[in-house]
Order: sequence, then C-alpha cells, then structure tokens
Amino acid sequence: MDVILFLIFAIIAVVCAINVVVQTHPISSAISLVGVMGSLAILYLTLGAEFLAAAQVIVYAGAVMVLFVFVIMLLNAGAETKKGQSSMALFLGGPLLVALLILLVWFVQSRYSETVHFGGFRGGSAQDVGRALFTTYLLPFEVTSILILIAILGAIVLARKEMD
Amino acid sequence: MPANFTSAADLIRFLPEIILTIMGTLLMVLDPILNRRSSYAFGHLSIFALIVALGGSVYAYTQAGPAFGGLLVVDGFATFFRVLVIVVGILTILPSYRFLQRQDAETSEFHALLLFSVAGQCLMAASGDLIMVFIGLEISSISSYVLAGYLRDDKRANESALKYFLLGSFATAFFLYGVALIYGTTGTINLAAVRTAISGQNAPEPVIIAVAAALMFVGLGFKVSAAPFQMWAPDVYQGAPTPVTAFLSAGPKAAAFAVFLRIFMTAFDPVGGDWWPLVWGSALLSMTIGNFAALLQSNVKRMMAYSSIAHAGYVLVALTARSDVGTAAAMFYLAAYAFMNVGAFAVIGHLSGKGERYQNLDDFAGLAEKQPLTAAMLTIFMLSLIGVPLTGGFFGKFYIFKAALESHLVWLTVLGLLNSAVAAYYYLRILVMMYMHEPSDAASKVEPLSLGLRAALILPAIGTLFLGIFPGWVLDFAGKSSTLVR
Amino acid sequence: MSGVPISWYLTLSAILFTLGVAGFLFRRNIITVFMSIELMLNAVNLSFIAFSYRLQQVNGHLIAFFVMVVAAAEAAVGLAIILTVFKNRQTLNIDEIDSMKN
Amino acid sequence: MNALALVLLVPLAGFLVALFIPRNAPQNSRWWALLVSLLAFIDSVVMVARFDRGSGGEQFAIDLPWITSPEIHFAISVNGVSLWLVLLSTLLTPLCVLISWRFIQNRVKEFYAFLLLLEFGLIGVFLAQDLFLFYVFWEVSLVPMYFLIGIWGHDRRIYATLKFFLYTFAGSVLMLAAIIYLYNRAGTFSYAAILELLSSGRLVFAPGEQLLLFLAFFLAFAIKVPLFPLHTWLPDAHVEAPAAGSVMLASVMLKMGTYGILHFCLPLFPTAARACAPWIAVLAIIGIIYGALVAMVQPNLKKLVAYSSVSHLGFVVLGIFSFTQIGLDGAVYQMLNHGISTGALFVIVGLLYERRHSLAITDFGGVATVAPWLSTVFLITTLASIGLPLLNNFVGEFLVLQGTAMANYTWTIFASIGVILSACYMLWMYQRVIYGEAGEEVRSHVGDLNPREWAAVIPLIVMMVWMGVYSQSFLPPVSKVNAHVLEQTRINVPFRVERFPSTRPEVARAR
Repeated sequence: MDVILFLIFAIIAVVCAINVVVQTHPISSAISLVGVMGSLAILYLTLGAEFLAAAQVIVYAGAVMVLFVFVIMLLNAGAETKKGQSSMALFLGGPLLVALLILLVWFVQSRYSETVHFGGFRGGSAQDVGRALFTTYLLPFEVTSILILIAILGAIVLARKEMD
Repeated sequence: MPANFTSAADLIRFLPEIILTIMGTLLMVLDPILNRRSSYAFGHLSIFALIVALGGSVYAYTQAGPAFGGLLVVDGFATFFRVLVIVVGILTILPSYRFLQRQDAETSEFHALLLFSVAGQCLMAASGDLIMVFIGLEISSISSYVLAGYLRDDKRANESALKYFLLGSFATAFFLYGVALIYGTTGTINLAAVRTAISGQNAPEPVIIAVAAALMFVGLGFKVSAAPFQMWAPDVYQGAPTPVTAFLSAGPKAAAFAVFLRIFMTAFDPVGGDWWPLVWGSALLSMTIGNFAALLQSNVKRMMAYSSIAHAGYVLVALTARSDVGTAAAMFYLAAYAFMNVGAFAVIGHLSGKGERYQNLDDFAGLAEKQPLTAAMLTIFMLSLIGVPLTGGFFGKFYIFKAALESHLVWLTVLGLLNSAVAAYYYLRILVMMYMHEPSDAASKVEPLSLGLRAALILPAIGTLFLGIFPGWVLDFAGKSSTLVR
Repeated sequence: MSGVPISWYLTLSAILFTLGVAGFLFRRNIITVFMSIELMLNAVNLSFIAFSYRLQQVNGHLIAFFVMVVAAAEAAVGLAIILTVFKNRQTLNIDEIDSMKN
Repeated sequence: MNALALVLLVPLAGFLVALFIPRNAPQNSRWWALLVSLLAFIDSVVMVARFDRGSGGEQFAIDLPWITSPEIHFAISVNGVSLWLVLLSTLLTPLCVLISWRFIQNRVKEFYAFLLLLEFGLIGVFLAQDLFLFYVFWEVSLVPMYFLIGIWGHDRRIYATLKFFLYTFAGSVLMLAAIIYLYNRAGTFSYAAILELLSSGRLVFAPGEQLLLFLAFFLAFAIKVPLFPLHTWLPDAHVEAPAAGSVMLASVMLKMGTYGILHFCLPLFPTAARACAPWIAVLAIIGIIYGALVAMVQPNLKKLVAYSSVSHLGFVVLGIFSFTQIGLDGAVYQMLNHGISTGALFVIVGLLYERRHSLAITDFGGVATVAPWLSTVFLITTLASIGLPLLNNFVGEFLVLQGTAMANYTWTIFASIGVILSACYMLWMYQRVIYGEAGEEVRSHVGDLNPREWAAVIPLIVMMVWMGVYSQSFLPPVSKVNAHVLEQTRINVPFRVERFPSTRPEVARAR
C-alpha cells in the first residue's frame, strides 16, 4: 500500500518535473510545477510531515506559484522561440548533469536501507513544529522576518513608478 | 530542548545584527521626514548605524562565546569578519553620497538594503550552524540582488541584477542540497557537532561527506566567484552601480569566504584529504582564468571583475593549505583586498560621470594631471593589487603563499606567483593610462573630490598601507582567532 | 506489508534536483529558468523531510520550512527583477540579455 | 645616531616631504631634492670614514623587530662591498638632480619625489640583511623607476617601462617563492642566521632542492643584471628613460643583480652555484661579445651605451663565477667602475640630447668645435670606458681577466675579445659625434658646459682618475668581504668545479 502510494505520486512528480523542463510555454511549466508540488505534499504526508505538507500547499502551490502565474500572464510571455542552445550550456552542462545524476542515484542507493511506513514518524504536527520553532529555532525564525522585510523592500524598490 | 533560550549574553553576542536591523527599519520609517530635509541624512544615519554596529561587534567580542544554543558563535574569527564587512559598508556609503546624487537616485531604501545586507553578512560570519549560514546568506544575497538592480531604468543594472539573482539562487540550491546530505548522514547541522560526528568512531562513509562537501563547494564557489563558477561575475560587476559593485566584490565575498573557511575548516576538516584537490584545482583555475581574461578587457569594471575572480583564487590557495596559518592568511588577505578593491572602485565610480558613461580604460587617460590625489590613491590600490611590497596586498599574498609552501603546495605556489606577475600587466595599464597619456574627455570632465569621496579614497589607502607596513597587529589577531575556528 | 525504502525518496529527490539543474541550464525563458530553481529547492526539501523521518527528528522539517520561506522571499524579489528587465527590453529570452559582452 | 640609519632615512624623509611641496613651485622641489641628496651623500661619506677597514664583517648593524609572526626584522648593516655601492648611489643622486634641473619641466614635483624614493629603495637593497626586507626594497625600487621611465621618457616609453616592470617583476616572484621556502626550512629570514645554520650543517639542502632555490634567486638577479638571453628589456628601458633615469638604472640598479648574486646566490647555495658556474660563465661571455657587437652597429647613442652595459656587466658576472679571490675583487670593482663611467656616459649623452634633441649619432659631428670642454669630458669618459690604464675600468677588467684565467683560460681569451671590441665601438662613436664638420643644427644648439653641468661631471671624472690610479683606497674592504664569500662557498660543497671543461693542454702551455 505504502509502496503503491509512493510510486503513484513519485511518478506524477517526475512526469510533472520533466514537463516543467520540456514545455516551451511558461504557463504549462508553471502548471506542471504545481503538480510537482502537490504530489510532493502527499509524499510529505507519508513521511509524517503534516505541517510541512500543509505549508507546501499553502505557501508554495498557493502563494508562490500564483505569483509566478500572475507574472507570466502580466508579461503575456509567449512560448520560447529560439531553440538553438548556447554551446556552453550543452558542452559544460550536459556532462555535469549526467555526472550529477549518476553520482546521486548511486550513492543514495548504496545506503539508507531503512524503510518508511505510513505513520512511522509522528513528530511533524503543527504542534511539534511550532514548539521547535519558538524554542530551538527562535533565532532563525526571528531573523527570517528581516528576510521578508527585505523582500517587501526589494519589490518596492524595483517596481515603484519613479525615483524621487 | 533548552529551557531558557535567550539570555542577556545571547543578545549581546547578537548586538551588531540587532543594531543594523533596527537602524535599517528606522531609515525606512523616517524616510518621509528625512527626505524633505537633506538627501545626505540617509547616508549620515547609515554611517552612524554602521559605526555603532562596529562598536557593537567589538563589545560582543568582550562577551565571546556561543549564543542561542550554538546557532551563533562569537569568537575572534566572527568578530574579524563582522568588523570587516561593517567597514566595507562604511566605505561603500562614503562614495555613494555623490554617486547617488549624480544619478538622481537617493532614497532611504538604498541605505536600508545596504544595512540589511551587512547585517546578513555579520550573521554569516558569526553563525555556528548551517541554518544560520543559510539564512544569513540569503539576507545578504537578496538585498544584494536588489542593490545590483537598484538603478531600475538602467539596462545594464537590470541585467546585472537578473544574472546575479538567477545564479545566486542556483548556487543556494546546491548549497542546500549539501546541507541536506550533511543533515541526513550526521543528524545535525551544527558545525562543531558535524565535525565530531564525522571524525568519531561510527563516522559515515567519507564519500558521502565528500559529495556533500563538493555540493557545498559548488554553492559557495558561486558566491565567491571561484572558477569554474565565475561566469556571472563579469556581467554582474560591470552592470551594477559602481558603489554596489565595490560592495559586492568586498562585503558578500568576504562573508562568503568566512562561511567557506568556517565550514571547511571546522566541519569538514577531518575529511580534508578528500576535498583539497577540488579546492586546489579551483584555486589554480580561478587565478588563471581571472588574470588572463582580465588582460583582454577594455572596460575597467569588467577587468576588475576578472581581477576579483583571480583574487578569489589566491584566497582559495590559502584554503588549500588547510592550516591555521592558511586561515589566518585568508583572513588577512580578505581584509587587504577589501580596502584596495573598495578604494579602486571608489575612483572608478568617481570618474564614471552621470549615467556611468566613462568606464573604459581610455577614460583614465591623464587623470594624474587633472586630479593628482585621485590618481595617487588609485596608484596605491593598483600597486597593492599587483602585490608590490609595503602594501597590504603584497603582505597578504606573501602570507598566503607562505602558508601554501608550509603545506608543501609547491606547484600551486609557483603557478600562483607567476599568475600574479601576469596580473601586473593589466593593473599597470591603468597606471600607464593615468600617468602617461594626455587627459581624456572623462578626465577633463571629472568633478572635484567631494568630502565623502575624499574620505572614501584616503581611508582605504591608509588601510592598505597600514596593512602593508604594520601588518603585525591584524596578523596577530587573525592568527589567534584562526586556531579557534576548529 | 513492506514499507518504502528511504533511499527511494532520496532518489526521487535527486532526480527532481537534476531535472531542475537541466531546466536551469537548457531553458532560455527566464521565468522557466526561475521555476527550475524552485524545482531544485523542492527536491532539497524532500531530502530534508526524508532524512528527518530516518532520524526521527523534527529538525529537518524546520529547515525545510525555512527553505520555503526563503523561496517565497526570493520569488518576490526575483519576479520583481524579471519585471524590470522585461520593462526595459521587452524580452524574456536569456540569450538576448547580453548587452555587456566585449 | 647611527650613520647607516641616516643614509636610509634621509631619502625617505626627503621623499615624504617632497610629496607635500606645492606643485606650482617646481624650483622648491629641485632645491629640496638637491639638498636631501647632498645630505645623504655627506652622510654616506661620514659612514665610509667611520667604516672600520680592518674588519671584514658587517658593520653599523641595526636590528629592529618589525613583524612578529613570521619573524621579520628591520635588519640593516653595511660591509666592504655594499659600502661602496651605497656611496655610488648617494653620489649619483645629486648629480641626477643637477642634470635634470632644466631638462625636466613638467611634473617636476613628482619627478624629484620619485628620484628620492628610488634612492631610498636602492640603498635599502644594498643594506638589507633580512631576506624579506631585501625583497621589499627590491620591489620598492622598481616602482619609482617605472614612473621615471613611463612619464618622463621618450616616445616609446610606455612599451619600455611595461617591459622593464614585467620582466623584473616576473623574475622576482620566483625569488619570493624561494625566500618563503627558505624561511620555512630555516625558520628565519635573517641572512646571518641562515648562513650560520648552513655553515654549522644544521641546515642542509638536497642537491636538487638547492639547484632550484639557486635558480629562483639567480633568475631574478640575472634579469636585473642583465645576463645575455634576458637582456632585451635593457636597451628599451635605457633608450626611453630620461637622462637621470638612465643613469640610475645603469649605474646603480643593474648592480642590484650582481650584488644579489654575490651576496645571496654564492654563499647560500654554493654547490649549485659551482655546478652552474660553467653555464653561467658561457652566457656571460656570450653577453660580452654579443653586447659589444650589437653596440657597434647602433645608430643611437643611448642604445650604444646600453649594449655596452650588457657587455660590461658580462665581465662582472664572469668574475663572480670564476670563484677566485682576484676574480671576485675585480667583479666588485668593475661594478663600481661601470657605475661611474657608464653613469658619466649617460650624463653626457643626456647633455647632448638636451642640446640637440636627438640621440642619433648621425645628427652630431663636430661637437669638438663648438663645445671643447664637453668633448674633453666625453673623451676622458670614453677612454675610461674602454679600459685605458690609469683610468678606473682598466683595474677592474684586468682583475677579472686575471681571476678568470686562474679558473679557466679559454674564458679569458673570449672575454678579452670584448675588451678589444669595446675600444672599437666607443672610439668610433666618439669620432662620429665629436669630430668632423659641425652641422648647422649642432652649431646653433650645442653649447659648452655651464657651471651646473660642470658640477655634475667633475665628481665623476675625479672618481674615474682616483679609482684608476689608487685602487687601494677601495679594494681592501672589498677583498675582505670576498674572502668571506669564497670561504662560505667552500662549506658543505661535496664537489668542486674548478675548471671547465677540462683545460686543454695547448692553452695551458700558452699560460
């Protein structure tokens, strides 16, 4: 049952991810990315990360991707026209990519034989995350607020009508 | 789980970041009031903030120790880099008074972003945990992205910001993947704990740590613009507003190197045998690519970008040495580099004129005749970048290669030194232009030095000479704190 | 009933990460490139959460949470930058944004 | 106060003050530079007077800690060789100030400031007893010369100055690597301490290691000398430099290389030095003959003198690598002689250029008729340069050849060719410039020496005669130092290279 659940969503995630990369129209890529995020949210659930699953849907799929779609629509971005790849990307990126994939798959397969059972970890509820967030991780939590402030400030600086 | 998670000592150790954040926010809030009075008020206020933060970080050092349960570590190393990035912040603001005025772009946001960015860098310098490294890195980076694109209507600035942003985020993802692997294999992301975990009895397979180290190396390599991850630097440095370029090449870079050194010398030190060839290759490649590409540039900002790649290579040589002396040498070099580079960019920004039209090598022609002081200061910076004795750049280079030779890196030393001889050529070209040609259009139109600019030139020059003639004090401090990093 | 080996999750994460890198390297549309980065960050998050399960700790969740927050902030700034670029150049093709080559 | 410290500090202080003289008061700059350089000269004369000729060691030592880790000292002292080189530098600087008095009209302030900085760097090189400090001075002296050539030079000055800087800089970075390596092995930068470690056998270099270190040092010095295949920067730099720059470059700066070889390469790496001696000697001889031959066909006065420098410096290197007391003495003496006589040649060429604004030999002719005194001075200098007995070069060349003959007679024969050739090209040049019909240009522009110029040439003429007639004023301290150096080269030397290749019997008979 767990295996089937994993496989279904893993395959959805991979297919969607491939779609993100191969679709020429950004809007299709964006929709596919939402698919990846959704299936990942389910996988988070199987790993016992309830809070993160919710956050994934709300923050990522809900907020970030909406922003993306909004910008795509706003700019009325069409499909990619130019198909010629820059040679540097092909020559440098291709081998790098294959090496990365082989390396990662190899080393990941060679270890970690623990298995995941649905419900095998119950420490990821909102309560648990919340407690950690306001004790051990209080500092990063507070500091992240600066980050949000910068994001707001940055968006204002870049998108404002004119300098004064 | 710690019961009392904040104490007074914790807050003191966190003082510089607190000060900078509060002042940054204050700047935004006070914008409507200050804007009407004087456009200089923002600059004054942020310099004040940085000076207070400087005091804060020194005060924090008197209470040295870990804070927030090991998330932060305030030690000599952290203090060294905190002070360094704050000083870089001050030296960035000084020339930007006039620069921003000329581009009609004085706003409180510029200064607020700068303060936040410096705060992020302070955080990076002092973080003892990968999550803090990550957040500090992002605070510093995101504000830098915006600063690079600060002149919104300038095409080059847009492009600069875009490339910086895309490649920066890309690098962050690699870094994070490395963090994930470390977390998965050791169960912790605290640097000291990671060190214990991978050197202990039941240490995980070294190859996994090596892969994690490699991924983090990719991420940090992008941030410090080390080859082969250097390709963004020329476009970004050329396109960004010059004071911002100066800042990018000194502040975030120093902070990224601080993180680099701390992670690799603390957490990954036990597996040093696995990663040093990687750093060795990157060091050599950075020096070579940087210096040889710089030979071909006619745009000075672009040339300085390649030069900064080369200098990242020199610092990597110090890292390759994997010793306390190497760490101290890297610290010293970054300090010297910050002075000479920020100073050089101050001159470039001063000369560039409205809309940054004059950035070419030819535009420096005859500057010595029109403005001897500016030319003399730039000469000091260039000689320091070349590595001529009695400047900080020379002593830093000397110390780096001394550390390398102590670690038996003979070839890297020889190749590095030969590289620095190649580099002499393109720095000298600027001197040739300034002193040995008839004044150009740009040099004839150059404005008189404003007070801020004067300070922005003379202070780094004093710093450069001080580090070259009396390196002892800084060196002792660096040497003392480098042993504590482990 | 047998469970899913944790390495399957990690492999999935590696595949997604690699796809993200591929998208970053080979796509020309800036927005798609940016989405590839988001994909990479998601892959990393999956690793964190899988490792967290293995270690039976909540810490990995928190790191993943911070990654999400940072990604959101990055998205806001990144999209703003993309907007300014588009406004000045009317293109989203990354190859056409090269005004500074020698 | 220690006379030595003053010699070094006066030019430095002079330089710093010169930076603050207003730009619109060039006359102040000139007088200031003259005053400072004369002060330094007087001071070095005092130092020479106080120098204890009886002892061969380092004197007036000052040793102040500079940087604690790594341990670097500000250690300076003077010995029987550096004594004269310092005197040479301080003697020539005021003369350079004098000959530039009218010639340099733009950016006067910077010119004299750089000249004083140059003096400071050059003196420092000869005095430093700490390897790090030595490197510092070595490089510091490079910068003012770079500007002197680049700003006040002739048409192709930029090319020349870049070439000059890059050649020397590239050579010296390897020396820096070797210095650092030496420090890591010996734990000190102190020259005396390293020598002590070497002689007591506590520091031993493997042959290959020693060879590489020797080559790293030697390359830096050989470029500066310049030894034959590395000499190409020199004609360019000389020709393009202003007169004062040429004088300082030829007379003092080139000696940095030969002094370095004598002071560092030989005592520190004796085995490698002896092993390389045959090769280096061959290069030196090629330099002697090649320099002379090329000088012969030069249409340009300065270029001619520059190539003659290549030839003369070959003698110095040859003398050093003869590894004999007489050869070494001759080499040092020749260093001083070359400083005086080539310095004088460049001064005179500079005076001619100032008048005629040309360096082409064909543009002159008949100078004797319009400027008899100038021609006389020129004649004395030319004869000195050729090596006429009773003038200085004769003593040096004779000693070098004698020393070389003791080491290897074949070398002597070939080197002697250089002496003959130098007579040819110098006299031919003199004839073309001075005698013959005076052209219109020469007649209207070339005047005789004025008092200021007399002041610049008289000291040089005096020195030429003095050094030629009574070399005993100078040689004894030099011999003492050289004896030390030679002694040092016999320590830890597993094998000896006395002759090369094997002396041929017929040559031996001829001897």
